[in-house]
Amino acid sequence: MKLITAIVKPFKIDEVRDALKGMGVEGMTITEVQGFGRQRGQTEVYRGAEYTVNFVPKARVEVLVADGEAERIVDAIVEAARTGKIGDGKIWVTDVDGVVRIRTGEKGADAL
Amino acid sequence: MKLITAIVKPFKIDEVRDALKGMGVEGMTITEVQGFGRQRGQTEVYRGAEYTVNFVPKARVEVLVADGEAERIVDAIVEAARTGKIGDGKIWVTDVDGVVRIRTGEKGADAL
Amino acid sequence: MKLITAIVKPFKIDEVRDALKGMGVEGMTITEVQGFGRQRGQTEVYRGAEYTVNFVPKARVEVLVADGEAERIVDAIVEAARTGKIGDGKIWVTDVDGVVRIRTGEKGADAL
Amino acid sequence: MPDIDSGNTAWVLISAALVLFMVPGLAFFYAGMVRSKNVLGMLMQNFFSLGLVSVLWVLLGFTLAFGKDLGGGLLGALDFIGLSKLAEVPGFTDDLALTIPPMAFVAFQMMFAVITPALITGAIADRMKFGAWVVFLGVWSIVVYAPVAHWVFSPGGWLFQRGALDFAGGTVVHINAGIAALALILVLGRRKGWPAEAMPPHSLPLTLLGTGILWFGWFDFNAGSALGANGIAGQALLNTHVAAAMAMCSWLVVERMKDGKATTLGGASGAVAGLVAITPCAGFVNTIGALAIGAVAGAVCFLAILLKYKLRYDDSLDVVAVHLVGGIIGSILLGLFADHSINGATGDGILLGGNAELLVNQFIAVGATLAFSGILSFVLAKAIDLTMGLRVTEDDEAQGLDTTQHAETAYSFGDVRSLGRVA
Amino acid sequence: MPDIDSGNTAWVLISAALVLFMVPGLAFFYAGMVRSKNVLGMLMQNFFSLGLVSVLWVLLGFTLAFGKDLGGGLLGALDFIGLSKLAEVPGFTDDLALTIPPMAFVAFQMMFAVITPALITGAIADRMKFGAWVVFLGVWSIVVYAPVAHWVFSPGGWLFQRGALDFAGGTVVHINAGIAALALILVLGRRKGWPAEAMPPHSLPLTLLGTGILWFGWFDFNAGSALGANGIAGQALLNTHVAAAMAMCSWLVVERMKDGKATTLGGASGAVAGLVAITPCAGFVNTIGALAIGAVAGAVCFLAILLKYKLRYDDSLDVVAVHLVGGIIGSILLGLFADHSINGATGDGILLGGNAELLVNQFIAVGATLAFSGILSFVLAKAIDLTMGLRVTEDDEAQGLDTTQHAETAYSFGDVRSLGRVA
Amino acid sequence: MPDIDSGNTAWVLISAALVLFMVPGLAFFYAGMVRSKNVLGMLMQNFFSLGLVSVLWVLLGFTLAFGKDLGGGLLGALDFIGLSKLAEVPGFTDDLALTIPPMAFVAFQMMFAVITPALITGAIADRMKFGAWVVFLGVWSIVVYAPVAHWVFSPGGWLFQRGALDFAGGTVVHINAGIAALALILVLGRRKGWPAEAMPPHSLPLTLLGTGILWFGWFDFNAGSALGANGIAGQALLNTHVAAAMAMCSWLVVERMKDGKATTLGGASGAVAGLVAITPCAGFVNTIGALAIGAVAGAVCFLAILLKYKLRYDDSLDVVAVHLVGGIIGSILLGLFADHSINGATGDGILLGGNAELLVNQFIAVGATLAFSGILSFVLAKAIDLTMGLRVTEDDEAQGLDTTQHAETAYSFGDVRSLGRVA
Ligand SMILES: Nc1ncnc2c1ncn2[C@@H]1O[C@H](COP(=O)(O)OP(=O)(O)O)[C@@H](O)[C@H]1O
Ligand SMILES: Nc1ncnc2c1ncn2[C@@H]1O[C@H](COP(=O)(O)OP(=O)(O)O)[C@@H](O)[C@H]1O
Ligand SMILES: Nc1ncnc2c1ncn2[C@@H]1O[C@H](COP(=O)(O)OP(=O)(O)O)[C@@H](O)[C@H]1O
Repeated sequence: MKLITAIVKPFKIDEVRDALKGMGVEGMTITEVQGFGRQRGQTEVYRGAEYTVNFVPKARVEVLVADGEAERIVDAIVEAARTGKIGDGKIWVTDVDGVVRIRTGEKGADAL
Repeated sequence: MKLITAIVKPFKIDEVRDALKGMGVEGMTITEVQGFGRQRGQTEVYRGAEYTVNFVPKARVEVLVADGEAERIVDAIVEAARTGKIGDGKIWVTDVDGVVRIRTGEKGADAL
Repeated sequence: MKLITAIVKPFKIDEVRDALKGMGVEGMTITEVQGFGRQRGQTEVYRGAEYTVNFVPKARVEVLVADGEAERIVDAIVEAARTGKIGDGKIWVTDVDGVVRIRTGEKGADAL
Repeated sequence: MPDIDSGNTAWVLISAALVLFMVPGLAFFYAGMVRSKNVLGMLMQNFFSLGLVSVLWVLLGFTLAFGKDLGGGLLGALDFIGLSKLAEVPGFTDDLALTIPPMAFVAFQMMFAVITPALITGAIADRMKFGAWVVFLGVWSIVVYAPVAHWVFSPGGWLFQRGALDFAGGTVVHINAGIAALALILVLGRRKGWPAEAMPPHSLPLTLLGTGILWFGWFDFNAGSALGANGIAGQALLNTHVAAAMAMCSWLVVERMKDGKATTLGGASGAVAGLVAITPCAGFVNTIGALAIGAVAGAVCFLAILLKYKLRYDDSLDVVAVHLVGGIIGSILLGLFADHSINGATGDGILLGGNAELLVNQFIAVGATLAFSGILSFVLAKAIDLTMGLRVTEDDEAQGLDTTQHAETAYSFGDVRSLGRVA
Repeated sequence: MPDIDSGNTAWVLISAALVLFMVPGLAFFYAGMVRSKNVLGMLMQNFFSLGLVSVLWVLLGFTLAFGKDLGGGLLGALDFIGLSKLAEVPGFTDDLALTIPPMAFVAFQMMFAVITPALITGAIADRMKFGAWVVFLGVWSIVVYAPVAHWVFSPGGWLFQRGALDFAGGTVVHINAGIAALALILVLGRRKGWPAEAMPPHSLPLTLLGTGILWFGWFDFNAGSALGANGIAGQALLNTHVAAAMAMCSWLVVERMKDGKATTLGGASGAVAGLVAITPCAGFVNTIGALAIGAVAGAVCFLAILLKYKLRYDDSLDVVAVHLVGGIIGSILLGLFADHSINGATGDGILLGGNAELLVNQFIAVGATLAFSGILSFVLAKAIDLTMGLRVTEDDEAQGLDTTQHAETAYSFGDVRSLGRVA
Repeated sequence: MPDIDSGNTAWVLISAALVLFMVPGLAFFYAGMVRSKNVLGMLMQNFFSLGLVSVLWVLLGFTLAFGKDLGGGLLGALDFIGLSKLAEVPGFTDDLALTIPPMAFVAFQMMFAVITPALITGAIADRMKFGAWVVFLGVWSIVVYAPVAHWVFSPGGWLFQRGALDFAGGTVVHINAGIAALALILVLGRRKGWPAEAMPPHSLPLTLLGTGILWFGWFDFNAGSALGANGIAGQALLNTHVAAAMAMCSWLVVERMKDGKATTLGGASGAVAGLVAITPCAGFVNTIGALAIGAVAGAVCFLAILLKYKLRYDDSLDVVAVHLVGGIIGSILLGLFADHSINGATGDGILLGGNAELLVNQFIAVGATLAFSGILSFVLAKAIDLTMGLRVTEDDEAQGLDTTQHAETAYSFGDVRSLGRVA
């Protein structure tokens, strides 16, 4: 079992979700996060003082998938989330020992 | 060292926390997240237009535990978080290389 | 590739960020979370009734780093985030199979 | 009959507007205190009173309250039904009123009828079916509010005749709503998790906004009840403010002694307690009297809150402690502080050398309101509970009133939360 | 000429203040409904009308609207330019006005000029350049608003002369703004993602706050138009409230039948629809008439919203359905419900046994406003679009107006979000 | 002595209500600008002024300000202590006042005493102990405010006698509070992290709500100071609005030139700057004068903000730049723009062909207020700092005033955050 974590631009969430749905991925979990990276935060003005916001709002997507599927799903997310502009984000994959569905207690692939 | 991540219904947080406390787990970290899965988001009405919210509010629980304890703690969370209704959520376990307590610099199990 | 996750006090974020920048770490992702641990939540008053808040606001920092660098970066975060008071938080490191930069599709260390 | 006085008319009209504005004010005062999943439920219970009760008042309420007395001072006749033939018998409370157009009086009184049942919503927070509230609201405004208004405000009312005094609604508005709230929650029951689980206000700024609007509107709620722009109105306005200010101070002092902190909610609650207590007295007492009444109200209402934890009734936002207790404090203290030199319509209270007659009448008025409103409200609540049911399901209570009763969410700040597809 | 009457003056002055307060009210009503990235954009479009239009009104607008008629009742002369020589010819709408100081009338009317274009902002939410709005706002208030105000409100105006009635702005304010909004969005186009993507209100409490302020201010928007504190003002105030209350009820009933829930936004929208519809009628109809007009407005305006989904125009916050349709309902129904016994300035409407003359005049007034405002607004929008461009870039629309147009963020609740370094 | 005039009375009473409403308005204007951990601290500092200062005003403040002059025009005697024997000597500012009930005047003036120290809170945001503020507030309102009010507003005051003019509080309210704010922050010191760290407003909609309420209330703050509903009140109201509108425009123009964007906070700040500057002039200048004063205030107050970055004093929410500078602008420009034809109580200003006498008197009034209030406020701040301490601990500042001073949290939106157990 693999856990795919993707940091994407918030307004791309819907496209990512549709892409995953298209590949039969039944679920995902989204967190609103603040990102720091090459993309600079926007500049705001407060009564004559300009300042740069340090962080950029991003969405963090977590998807549990079967080992075999990880690669193509990562590719699908890259596809859906790309704008080509700086700040598109990262995707990383980690190994998962096991998964349980709380409702049924099912384990492993059946839990997804 | 293992990291247990659980996606549960927000109003179950208190019960989960009590269950873990009961097992001597000293700490946990909660994140408010949006879930997407079999459970449909609720339907809302906006001036004559009905729409379905894509995501369901969930709580994401992270608990670091010693290797040996992972299983019984997962079971405890399943116990505490279950309502039997769709949308109860998932739990997954990942392996952790190491843990540090910032305050003291203690490492490993002592850091918990 | 390693993923460092740190739970720190929110007002320490800026210092952590500066520390990482100082070490040439180009990016990080922050999540606002609620922590539960030895540190008690504050006591509030509501019309004659006192109550303790169960959770303490914390910031969750995620940083992807090359395998070799993990240790010194963990030490740097410990340095920057420490106040010496209870509730300073934890840091843990997990192994990452791979990373992709969405914008370019670059993989591995180049993606950071 | 005297001519219309443009100054008095301007005063009563603007006063009607300010009392109207108190309804949203009350809605925010309460809505800020509930959890974020019940905000709209609370707002809607209040706003809808503006809709339903206003219409009922035109059709039936006004004439029941201010129509020619049917006998015994118990109820008004139907002669003003649909606000017809108003020119004839305004049914105002004194000659002064004859210097303003009837419709100004109707509108001003209508706002009292609207806000009184709205006060009840604070007690029933987070657990009542919207449909059940609509029924309770409509029936209560006709069956409970209109008669009590007739008793006290109409020249033909039996309490008015007796000489019981209520400048702007200590009995009619606050005691009436307060005891009804208590009766209703006895049937409705407690919120799930109360009192063990903390249910902190989701937005104190919203509650303070409501406080500001209420304070502002209360100036005219009380001073407008003079039905003219004159010295009594001036004294009433000053007394209203001074009592609120003093009550804020005394609430905060007691709170700080007990809990170690002076809270913003405490400051707001104290002010409202003072405004409630001064309501029956505003145009009858002098400034020092107003200070004293405020000081008592702030301290006593704070302590009255602790009762609910002892007796285990879930008066969620403390309608009983603030409106019922505050209303009684004001109505009774009037018997001590009434000042003939301020307003010729009253004799002196006991502390100013007057006799006990007024005090006795005040007790009678308080008792009659408690009994009548308490019993009828309880019966009404029971009846609704047995027929359509008062309370939402456990699941709906857990999920909150906003989505379950109104299919809406109060706030959508995040980028993700608000994503959705139109059906 | 009669002396200044202090009561009438107090009434008109406080009415000017309440109408001023409606502008923030409207801003919050709208801002609560947009997504959290466009809140400031909406607020600013409204608040800036207070700045720009007020200045233009002093310099030019007032005299174009209320100056001596240039002939044909089409426009006022420049004799009051810069508000000079006002003492001479107040140019008020009737003798009564002569009992208030000219500047009180000027201020009261100024607020109408300010809020009318602000109504348009609800239709253009989330996508118009601030700079383009500033130009549209300024030009429109002079080229479209001032003439229509002259036609209807000035004794010299051709519709006034014809005997078309508009107590407080059904044609001048609501139809005028409503049709202009429609014209503007036809040029501006739809929001990206509309209608498939749900765009739920980011803060319904903010919208209900706006509703409360609007309702409060509307009392004086309408009753203040009596220009005195008298019986007509009293009736107008009562009618205003009653129509809003009834419209809230009827909107909610229809909504509940169609969508299964009574929403808080529905309650608020219904009340506003009623307030719009009663505006032209407030001082001309009796209480029952007001109830009827409210009942019609609540139901019809709700159904009118569905049009935009059919015809695919993105009237984002339903300015057309509420203000255009509501304004037409009121202006036309006045021909049926006008009551001579309420106000000598009108004959009886058809339902009260009057002839059709008034109804005909109302149709003419509605038609003339639709044509004039619709065409000029469309041309103006086109002109701006072709020169400086009306619409923000796709990226800016995705990121939101707040950061892209004003370099600000509406809310910073979190500890992390607000971290930043001063340049 | 003339009879009570109901129109004038209605006007002054409603004006008192609107000025009261400005206090919550100010609280929200400021609270929106602080970070979310300090919202309640700011709200409470303002709301508590309604409590404490009102009570002190009744007991002592009014008589010190408006009692018979003790000699030299420096202070009022204690004859009205506790508001006793008011009928006798109203101590009003002119005969006109004799047409309203004394208590109306007392209430109206009380609101000025309440809001003036509240203005100071904007400068001390996020770092002052609540207890220390309470002491400063109470002492300042008696020791600083009351005397200055006597000098300028009381017929016996030395500046009044000299012929210095202040229609509604340019010196008494704005310069007085502005210089006191500067003195207090010099003792209090800067917020930790300022100016390097950005501290953006946590809720601009809250700030705009405050702006709307302030603008609304300011109409009566200024026009109510005519103490009657008459031509001067009408002109004052119009001037107030026009100056605010013009100042909004000029602030935004300068801001856009300097920073490239017109911000909503800029629009709001500009309007407030204009309202401040017109305050001393409202009933003394003509409409064009008001436009000019607004134009100057908007631009100059914006530029004045930059001073604090140069001089490194942390006037957190720009009380100095807006109230001190704005108040001086208005008080001095009155010497240029005063118009005898608008108000017989003044001669013409220099630009209208008058002599320099008024201008000189204005300089004296400004200078006297700066010196008296500046010195006493500094001494008072020092005294409190040396005894109980002015400032919260570093940890408390980091955690925020809400939890540390009031044991409350402003907002609890999430499901998790609000979880807690009752002790
Ligand atoms: N080393 C990192 N660890 C964790 N998250 C990162 C890291 N680098 C970047 N991110 C996340 O990815 C987002 C985009 O990265 P950025 O460098 O701005 O653009 P790009 O991904 O196009 O290079 C950041 O806002 C941050 O949330
Ligand atoms: N593949 C997945 N990866 C990550 N999170 C998931 C996945 N599937 C479901 N979830 C999370 O679990 C929650 C519950 O899942 P759902 O399918 O709705 O019900 P159930 O867990 O009872 O099958 C979802 O809201 C989502 O947050
Ligand atoms: N076992 C755990 N698993 C996950 N997070 C934890 C765990 N223990 C503590 N934390 C996180 O670390 C934070 C600080 O822990 P706490 O015990 O309060 O202080 P300290 O880290 O100084 O011992 C907690 O608020 C929580 O967010």
